[in-house]
Amino acid sequence: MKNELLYTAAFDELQQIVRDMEAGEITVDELSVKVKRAAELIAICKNKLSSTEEDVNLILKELEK
Amino acid sequence: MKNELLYTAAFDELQQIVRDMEAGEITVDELSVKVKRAAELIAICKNKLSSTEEDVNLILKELEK
Amino acid sequence: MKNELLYTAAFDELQQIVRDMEAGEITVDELSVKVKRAAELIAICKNKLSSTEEDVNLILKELEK
Amino acid sequence: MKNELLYTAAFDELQQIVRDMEAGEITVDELSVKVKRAAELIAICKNKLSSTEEDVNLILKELEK
Amino acid sequence: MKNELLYTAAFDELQQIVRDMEAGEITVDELSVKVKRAAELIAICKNKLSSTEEDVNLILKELEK
Amino acid sequence: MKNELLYTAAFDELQQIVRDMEAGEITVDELSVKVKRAAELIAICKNKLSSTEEDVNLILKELEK
Amino acid sequence: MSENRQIFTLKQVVSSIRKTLEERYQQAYWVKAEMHKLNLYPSGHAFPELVQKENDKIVAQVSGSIWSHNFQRINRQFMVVVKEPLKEGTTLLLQVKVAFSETYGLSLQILDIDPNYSLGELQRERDETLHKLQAERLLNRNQQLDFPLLPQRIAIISADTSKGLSDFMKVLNNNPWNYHFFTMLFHAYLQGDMTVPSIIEQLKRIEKVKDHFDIVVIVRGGGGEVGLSCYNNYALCKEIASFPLPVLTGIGHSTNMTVAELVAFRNAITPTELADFLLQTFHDFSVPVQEARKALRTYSNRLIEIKKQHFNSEIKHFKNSALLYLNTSKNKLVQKSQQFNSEAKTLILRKRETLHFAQKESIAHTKRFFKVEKEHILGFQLDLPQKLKALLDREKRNVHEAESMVNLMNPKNVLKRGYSITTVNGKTVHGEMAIQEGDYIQTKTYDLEIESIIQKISKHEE
Repeated sequence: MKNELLYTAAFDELQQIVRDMEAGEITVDELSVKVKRAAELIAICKNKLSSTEEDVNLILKELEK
Repeated sequence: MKNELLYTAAFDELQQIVRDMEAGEITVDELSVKVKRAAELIAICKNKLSSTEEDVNLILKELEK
Repeated sequence: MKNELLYTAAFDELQQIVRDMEAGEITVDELSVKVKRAAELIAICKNKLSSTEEDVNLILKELEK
Repeated sequence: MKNELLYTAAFDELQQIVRDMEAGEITVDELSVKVKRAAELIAICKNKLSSTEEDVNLILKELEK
Repeated sequence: MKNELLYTAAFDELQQIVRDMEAGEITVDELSVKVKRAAELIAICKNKLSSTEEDVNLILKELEK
Repeated sequence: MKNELLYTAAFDELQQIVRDMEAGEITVDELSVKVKRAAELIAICKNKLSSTEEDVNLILKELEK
Repeated sequence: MSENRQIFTLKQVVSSIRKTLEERYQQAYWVKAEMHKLNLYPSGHAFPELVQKENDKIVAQVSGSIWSHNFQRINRQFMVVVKEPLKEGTTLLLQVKVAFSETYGLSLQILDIDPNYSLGELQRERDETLHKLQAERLLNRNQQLDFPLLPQRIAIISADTSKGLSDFMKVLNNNPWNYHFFTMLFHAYLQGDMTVPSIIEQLKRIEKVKDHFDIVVIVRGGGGEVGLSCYNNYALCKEIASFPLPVLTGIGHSTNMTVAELVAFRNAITPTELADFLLQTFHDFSVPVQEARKALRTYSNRLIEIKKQHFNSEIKHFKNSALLYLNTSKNKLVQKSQQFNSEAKTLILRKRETLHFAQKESIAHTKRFFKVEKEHILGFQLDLPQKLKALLDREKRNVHEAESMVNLMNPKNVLKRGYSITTVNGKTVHGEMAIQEGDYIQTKTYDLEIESIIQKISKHEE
């Protein structure tokens, strides 16, 4: 399921959450849910980045041969 | 039961009470009743905040891993 | 298939990818696809160059007979 | 067909290719075509030269009798 | 036919061919034709020289009787 | 009269031929013709040295006129 | 006629004349005179007629006498010095003595004749002929004729008894080279007074048939040095000089060339020499013809040899040029294809570098891209706790504020500061309430409950 969410979407959602938080548009009631979501998104992005980097490094390594 | 009342509702009610009190629209007779209610609401909010903070800290801690 | 793509087209596409990457106009989601494509294009170009070079060497060898 | 192209025309075409290459006016795609063409032209010229040389040697040998 | 071409004309033509060849004014395409022609001219000249020598010797022998 | 002219002309012509030949001014083409002609001229000259056609009686007759 | 005339005898008169003359002319004189006639007598004495002419008219005339012994001496001297005998019609320088004989009358006795004067006279005649011919531009006329290449047909003027003629013919006819001559003799006197007219006559005859002859020769032999003065004769010399054929002379003497010899086309000292000259002209013709044959062989061999050399060197040249041309063409082709190769390689190398650069760039961009992206994420990760804390703190502050407010408003806390609440029947007292003086009121303080009765009610301003 996680990988199906695109990095861009995850990143955008994450950014929105942070922006909302900054703007105080998040109620305390929502907060822990949102934080949980943010953590999730961060994890998704991180994963995506790592897996992409691995892929790319593999390709690049292949290229430099 | 306490937890069922949302922080937002509790805080709003509390704020209404504070506003009423400030406006002096509360009789001395009602006052103590309101004060009692306010104290209740404050407790609810405080609880909610503490629990949320705990939750969030947990998530963040998890994130930093 | 690969050899059917002309060097010029391949190189132009590669350059466009490099430019896009430089301008930050590529998302992480696209990245590995783009890098994969770039690697492909580089390989195409390299192959083309090598085969052309081989041809050239062959001519010289042929001539020295 | 090959032998129908005159040496002069073949050599001139070869020279033009070299000049274009010097001027850097050739793409890699053209290059491989040009390389192939140059090989053809060189072969034509070589054949023509060899056959001419044979002719000449034959005549010269005939002369020494 | 051969003997109808005068020695002088044949020799001049031969010389012209040699000069052209030396000056590089002959293309490779023309070369074998020119060389063939030169061989013809050489044969004409040779024949003419020997027949003249024979004629002259005959006349002189006749004269000394 | 005629004969005198003939031998004088023959002598001159012979001498001219010899001079031309000495100067090497005769082409191969002319040579056998010239030598043939020279042989003829030599015969004319030699003949002249050992014969005349004059008749004493004829002269005497003419003197009596 | 007078009476006292004196009569002399002829002898008396003639003797008187002789006496007078002998007295008057005692010595000998040198006299210049033309000897018109010699009148040589068999006795050996000569009685020449001496004249002086002016414009061909005799203006003086006298007889002379030469005694035999004088005549012989004089003649010997002439032959030695002048190479001519005494000749009639010539002017002489005479040593004379005037002689008068009673019987023969006046005469000049000739004692001597100066041969040197005669020699001079001959010389003068010769010079005169030369001058005349020169004036008429005839001197070189004969010599200017074209000499035939082969003087083969010869008209000979000679005497058939002449030794010179036989010498001449012998040389011509016995030549070992088989040269053939055609000769015809035209007889003439070669000496004496007949010489001039006879030669002139024969020349005129020859002229009639000149087409049959190449040259005329005048041949005289054995005459020695004497009697040649006729060959200085103007008429003869003019004839020779203007003759249409070359006239060659061979009159057999070696000194004092005569005018005839001078104006002749050619003069030979002797007939033999003349014949040799003619043979030489045949040689001059024959030798080149003979040599032409040799030359023909030599030169044609040389010519053919040279042409062969030219030809062979041209063949060599041709071979070299053809091979050189081929070689040059090959080198050009090799050079061009090497150039092609190096250009192609350079081009490929350049393209490779460009490609390599693009590759490096793409790697660099990729790496940077990841870095940036990671930083973004890390940024979020770092921001999040702060943002949360801020949010929670703000919320906490809000709650705290409300709490403070509520605490402030709490009646317990108000009473603590000395305030009290007055109630009537459990209700807080205010203006609209129907209270009276005397009603019971309850007062509540922080720690007491007081019950009192109203004594007076009034309103205060605020």
